[in-house]
Amino acid sequence: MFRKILIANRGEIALRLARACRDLGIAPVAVFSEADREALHVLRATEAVGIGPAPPRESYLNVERVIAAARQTGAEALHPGYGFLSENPALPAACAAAGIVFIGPPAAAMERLGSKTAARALARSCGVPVVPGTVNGLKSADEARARAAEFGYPVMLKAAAGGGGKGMRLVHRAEDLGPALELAAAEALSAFGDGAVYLEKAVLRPRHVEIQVLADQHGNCIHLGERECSVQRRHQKVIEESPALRLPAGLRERMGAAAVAVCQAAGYVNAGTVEFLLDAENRFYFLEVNTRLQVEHPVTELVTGLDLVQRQIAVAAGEPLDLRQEDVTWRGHAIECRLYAEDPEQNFFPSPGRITRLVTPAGPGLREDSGIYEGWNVPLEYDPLLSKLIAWGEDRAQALARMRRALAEYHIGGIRSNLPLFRRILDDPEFAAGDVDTSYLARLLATAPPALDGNWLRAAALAAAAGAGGNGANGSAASAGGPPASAWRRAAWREEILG
Amino acid sequence: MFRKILIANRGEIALRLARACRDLGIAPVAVFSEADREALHVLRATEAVGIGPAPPRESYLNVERVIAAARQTGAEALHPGYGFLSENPALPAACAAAGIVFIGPPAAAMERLGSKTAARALARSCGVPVVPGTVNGLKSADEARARAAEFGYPVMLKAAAGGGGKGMRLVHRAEDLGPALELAAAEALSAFGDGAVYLEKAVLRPRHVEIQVLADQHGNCIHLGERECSVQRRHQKVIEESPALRLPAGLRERMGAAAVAVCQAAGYVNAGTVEFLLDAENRFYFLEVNTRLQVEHPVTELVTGLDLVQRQIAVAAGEPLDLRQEDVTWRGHAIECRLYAEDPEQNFFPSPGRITRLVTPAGPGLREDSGIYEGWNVPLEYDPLLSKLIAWGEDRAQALARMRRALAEYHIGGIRSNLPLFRRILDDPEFAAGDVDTSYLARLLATAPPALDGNWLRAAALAAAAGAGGNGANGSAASAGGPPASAWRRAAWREEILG
Amino acid sequence: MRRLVAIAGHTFAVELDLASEPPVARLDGEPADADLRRVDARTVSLLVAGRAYTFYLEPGEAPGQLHVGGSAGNASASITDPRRQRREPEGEAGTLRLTAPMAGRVVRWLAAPGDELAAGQAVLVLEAMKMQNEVRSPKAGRLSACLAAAGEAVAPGAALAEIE
Amino acid sequence: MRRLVAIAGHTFAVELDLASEPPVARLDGEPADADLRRVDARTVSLLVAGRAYTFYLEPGEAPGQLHVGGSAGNASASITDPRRQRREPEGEAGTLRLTAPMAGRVVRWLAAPGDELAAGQAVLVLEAMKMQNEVRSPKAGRLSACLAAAGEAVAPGAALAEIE
Repeated sequence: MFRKILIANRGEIALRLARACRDLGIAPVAVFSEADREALHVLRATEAVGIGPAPPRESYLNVERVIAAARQTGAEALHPGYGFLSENPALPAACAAAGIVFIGPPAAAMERLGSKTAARALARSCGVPVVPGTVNGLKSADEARARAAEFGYPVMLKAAAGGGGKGMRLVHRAEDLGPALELAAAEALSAFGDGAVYLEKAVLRPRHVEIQVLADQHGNCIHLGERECSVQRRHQKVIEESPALRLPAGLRERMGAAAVAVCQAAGYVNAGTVEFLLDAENRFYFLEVNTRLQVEHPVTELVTGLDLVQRQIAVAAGEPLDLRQEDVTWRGHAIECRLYAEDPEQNFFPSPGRITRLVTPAGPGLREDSGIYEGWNVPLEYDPLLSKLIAWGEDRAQALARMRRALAEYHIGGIRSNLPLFRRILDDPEFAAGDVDTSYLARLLATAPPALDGNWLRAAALAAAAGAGGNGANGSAASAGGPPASAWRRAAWREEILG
Repeated sequence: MFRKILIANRGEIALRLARACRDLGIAPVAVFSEADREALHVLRATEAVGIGPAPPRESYLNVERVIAAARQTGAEALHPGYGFLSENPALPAACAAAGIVFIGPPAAAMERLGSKTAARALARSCGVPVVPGTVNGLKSADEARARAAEFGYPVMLKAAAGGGGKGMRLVHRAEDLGPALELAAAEALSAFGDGAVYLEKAVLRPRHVEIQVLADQHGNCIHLGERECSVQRRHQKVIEESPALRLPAGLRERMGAAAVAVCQAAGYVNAGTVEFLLDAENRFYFLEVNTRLQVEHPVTELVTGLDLVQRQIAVAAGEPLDLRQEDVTWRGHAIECRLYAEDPEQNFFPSPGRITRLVTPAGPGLREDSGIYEGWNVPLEYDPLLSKLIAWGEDRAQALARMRRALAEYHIGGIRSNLPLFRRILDDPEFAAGDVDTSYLARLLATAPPALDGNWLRAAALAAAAGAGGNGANGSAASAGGPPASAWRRAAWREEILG
Repeated sequence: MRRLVAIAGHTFAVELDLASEPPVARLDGEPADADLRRVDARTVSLLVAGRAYTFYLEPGEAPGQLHVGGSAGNASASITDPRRQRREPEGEAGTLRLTAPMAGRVVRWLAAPGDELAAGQAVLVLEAMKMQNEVRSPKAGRLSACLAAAGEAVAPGAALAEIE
Repeated sequence: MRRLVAIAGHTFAVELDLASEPPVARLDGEPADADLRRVDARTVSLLVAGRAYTFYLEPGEAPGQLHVGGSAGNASASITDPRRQRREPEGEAGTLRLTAPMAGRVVRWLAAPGDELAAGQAVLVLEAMKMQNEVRSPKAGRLSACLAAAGEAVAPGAALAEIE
């Protein structure tokens, strides 16, 4: 087993990976850009290396600097996390050249599956159904219009190189195709360094269901069941669950077998995810393979009881999988909410800045994978994912109830977050009933949010007046007075460190 | 099912019970003494009632005030938690008189099992082995010396009315018996309002293993497996685990059957725990029954996947158990650390006061049931339990690794806690090997703690100098200067609430 | 202390005597029966007729504004002193300044000076936190000026355009 | 700034230039190669030769003392200015004041004035947070005075007894 692993990422996933290393007795090494010197993944590190300025291309996306950090610290292996360099075959290649083990698939398998068009061809060759679409990146708007006419509208534009909803656009009419292609290509270039975009016939009101796969270097390949990721906004996953909702008997096994077949055909090793669309008749269509750990991997961990990152590391170290397919069991239901620094009341604009208050939930059935702390200044250079809140329950109703409770306990002050959106979704009867497809969230957002409770408003008005009392320019007192406890002031701390 | 439940407790357990209510869609009502107006269980409440001054006898131990709070708020049921009134048959009796459902056993079963001496007689009648000892409370030091001579030293003094290590003393020599009896009786009187103390032959280097039982009103009674509670200090549990260590095949089932037999003989309903001693040959002896939810119930919840409090509520509402014995399955290993406000460097003296800094751990496999927050003034009137940290793993090694990691992330500032003790235990090879009996902790504490790492000390010296720099009377600068981020000050918040 | 508190479309008249022990509150002229505690500088705990509320307060975007957050919701509150002349925010009649909702980089303009805009029409694309976001006009009008160039980095609140 | 920092039985000479950007540190005369950040008033992050440390600082019991806590340990540090005359804590030779380690109530005395005490011998029982705790003499000597009565509530640091 490795003694030291470099974690080539930041934020919540850098912390999650470091925790897995520690749990295995392996020393994790953090890297950071100049914007992240005080980020949580650095404050919690035991070893940390600066790799350059804030712009991702000069630090987290810079293969040479990441490899140099691994060499300098004597790391024997490197984990890329998700995003950044995680799906760039240049990284496993550079690792191999430097004698460092890459914790992920071989470069060849990554290349084979990394292009969505090539992956679709591979799936087709394995007898796995795919949605009709172009095989190669589109050359021009004219070509796009011609192919779209062939498949019939609506069509979906997708970045060939990436995932996460970036570079995706749903287009209903021929006249919208040109501008949409331009936006999608620009986003794809900015996010993945590759502007290639392809086109698919859109499956309407589909569900997004994906299969987690785990393969070792000895030919063993198993699946860990599925995740339902149908709650999306602008093609970005917002909520994920496992098991999927209303899945007919035997479908998990059939989709799992299809996913394993594709991965084996690609010579895949390590953890990967095969994404499918499920139509209203529960027919599944291969979408793409994510050749890395997914953001939403914790829901699978909670229902299977398995630590995916620990198994990624073991597989990369050459160990055979310690599980056969029949050893995998599922218990209960898990749900994840992705907390973003974005303002649901302002069209989900990003909201970087200082977190002046952070109250986190706890108690039975909850897990938080967070990358933030009170006082931290969320930088504007990176993805707005702040934290992942995951709830487990004996069944979906209990998991949802616990998530609802966790969201009620949670508070982030100083920046805006999508916490109110999650409270709204979890209170929505349609969501609780499991009546969800990928258009669900857009439909919910088109309705008016429920009004605030009158008693709550009256109490909030009192609290606001009390809070302003001691502070407004025209306030009647310098502080709110009151009981002895309120005499304790954070303000006093700065002066009182020396007793 | 109930619509509203009064929670007749405080601290972490009041929060844990309120969370279970919320998860079931039931409104919880908090109660608080004057010392607890700003306690976390009140700040997180949606309904809260003051029940009197700080001294427990005038609030949390006052049956009339607790019942009045339930009536006033229209609560249909009452959960006593642990400690305080939870094992006082006057509470279920008063509930019955007021038409409120008591979430716990019937008063008769509580009385039958509440006295340890009566419970021992009942166990004996069920064919369950007990440690030789007196059946009734001791009348005098002379009687104690006579009985001790009969059983042979060492002997154990125990409070007839209570648990939690209060009123317990291990006595090796006849001349120590008189003073020990006095101390034990005084502690028992202060803790339980009953100074009766009895005597048992001490089993040397025994392990403390207990069985969780769940019984409904329809005659169904099952067990949820065992907990190992052998890491104790002064007879107080410090760490609990499930499953127990090195348990021979079939022993869980035999102890479980014995526990169920005792509970059924007592007419027991709701959740209860049957405590056993296990000697070096894995022979088990009945110790006592705790007729309430235990502090350490979360380790059982994590391995069985069942929410004990939710099932307590369902049983109290008259529902039949939704589980048969064969439905109970165990997955992985769980361990709990009880964080106390006490100073391990000062003979574990209690340490109430202001928590000026709180950093809590998170990530895979962790649960925290906490009753504290940064800024709270831990009152000196109550039990020093601050929080329970629980880790789950696929096996014991993984659970221990995760707990070790959680303890490293945890920080409590402003008061002393036993966090350093847990770090020491979790780093101890003897503990990791599972070589633990009830004398383990005393042996560990008799050895010198490991020295601090030299690099850590040098870095800490730099940090201390930097921290003092901006504050000492002779500091060279008003603040530590440095990068822009450090210009952000908590001190500025008070003035800046109004933008 | 008397204050008018405007929150979520409602306005309440609040009278507070924070100097008394415990503090006394009246709401719209009626005693509020509220046990009001300031747990710390930015946290207020209230018990009103048995109901318990904890509010986290944060400074708002403008003077006299507060964000009030809690387990049951979030809202912005405007607090004014009724003894003072109320100043309604007016601005220049008919002219609206489109400002950057956050720090970012202008990617491209989707309209040119002189263009007529519909309410809700996208005016430019701003990139931040790896996302491209369209900034829309809150009202119908004519785009009279573009105040930031494509490629330019802008601070939150910076003026981007004028719409008449 | 020069300071002597005594921590866990070791004393280090620390020189800090916190005004420079980044701050420069020397330890026992050698450059410390430390990237030192004050994350907030009570949190310091250090990178020393690649190793990362985060320290949480709290005021200590006496002037010039700090508690330093982190993932790898906790310790008390005494910080002194070497330019000032060092004052060794002396106290009255031979007489020791036994103080209350925390707030509590004196339950009973286990020794009477005039009694000879062994080092570590229990002198009285103090009750707090539902636990009865024995307060022990840190040295051998004679109990010369009991300064609190049984049943009396005492504050932390209150003098309980004198031992000669």
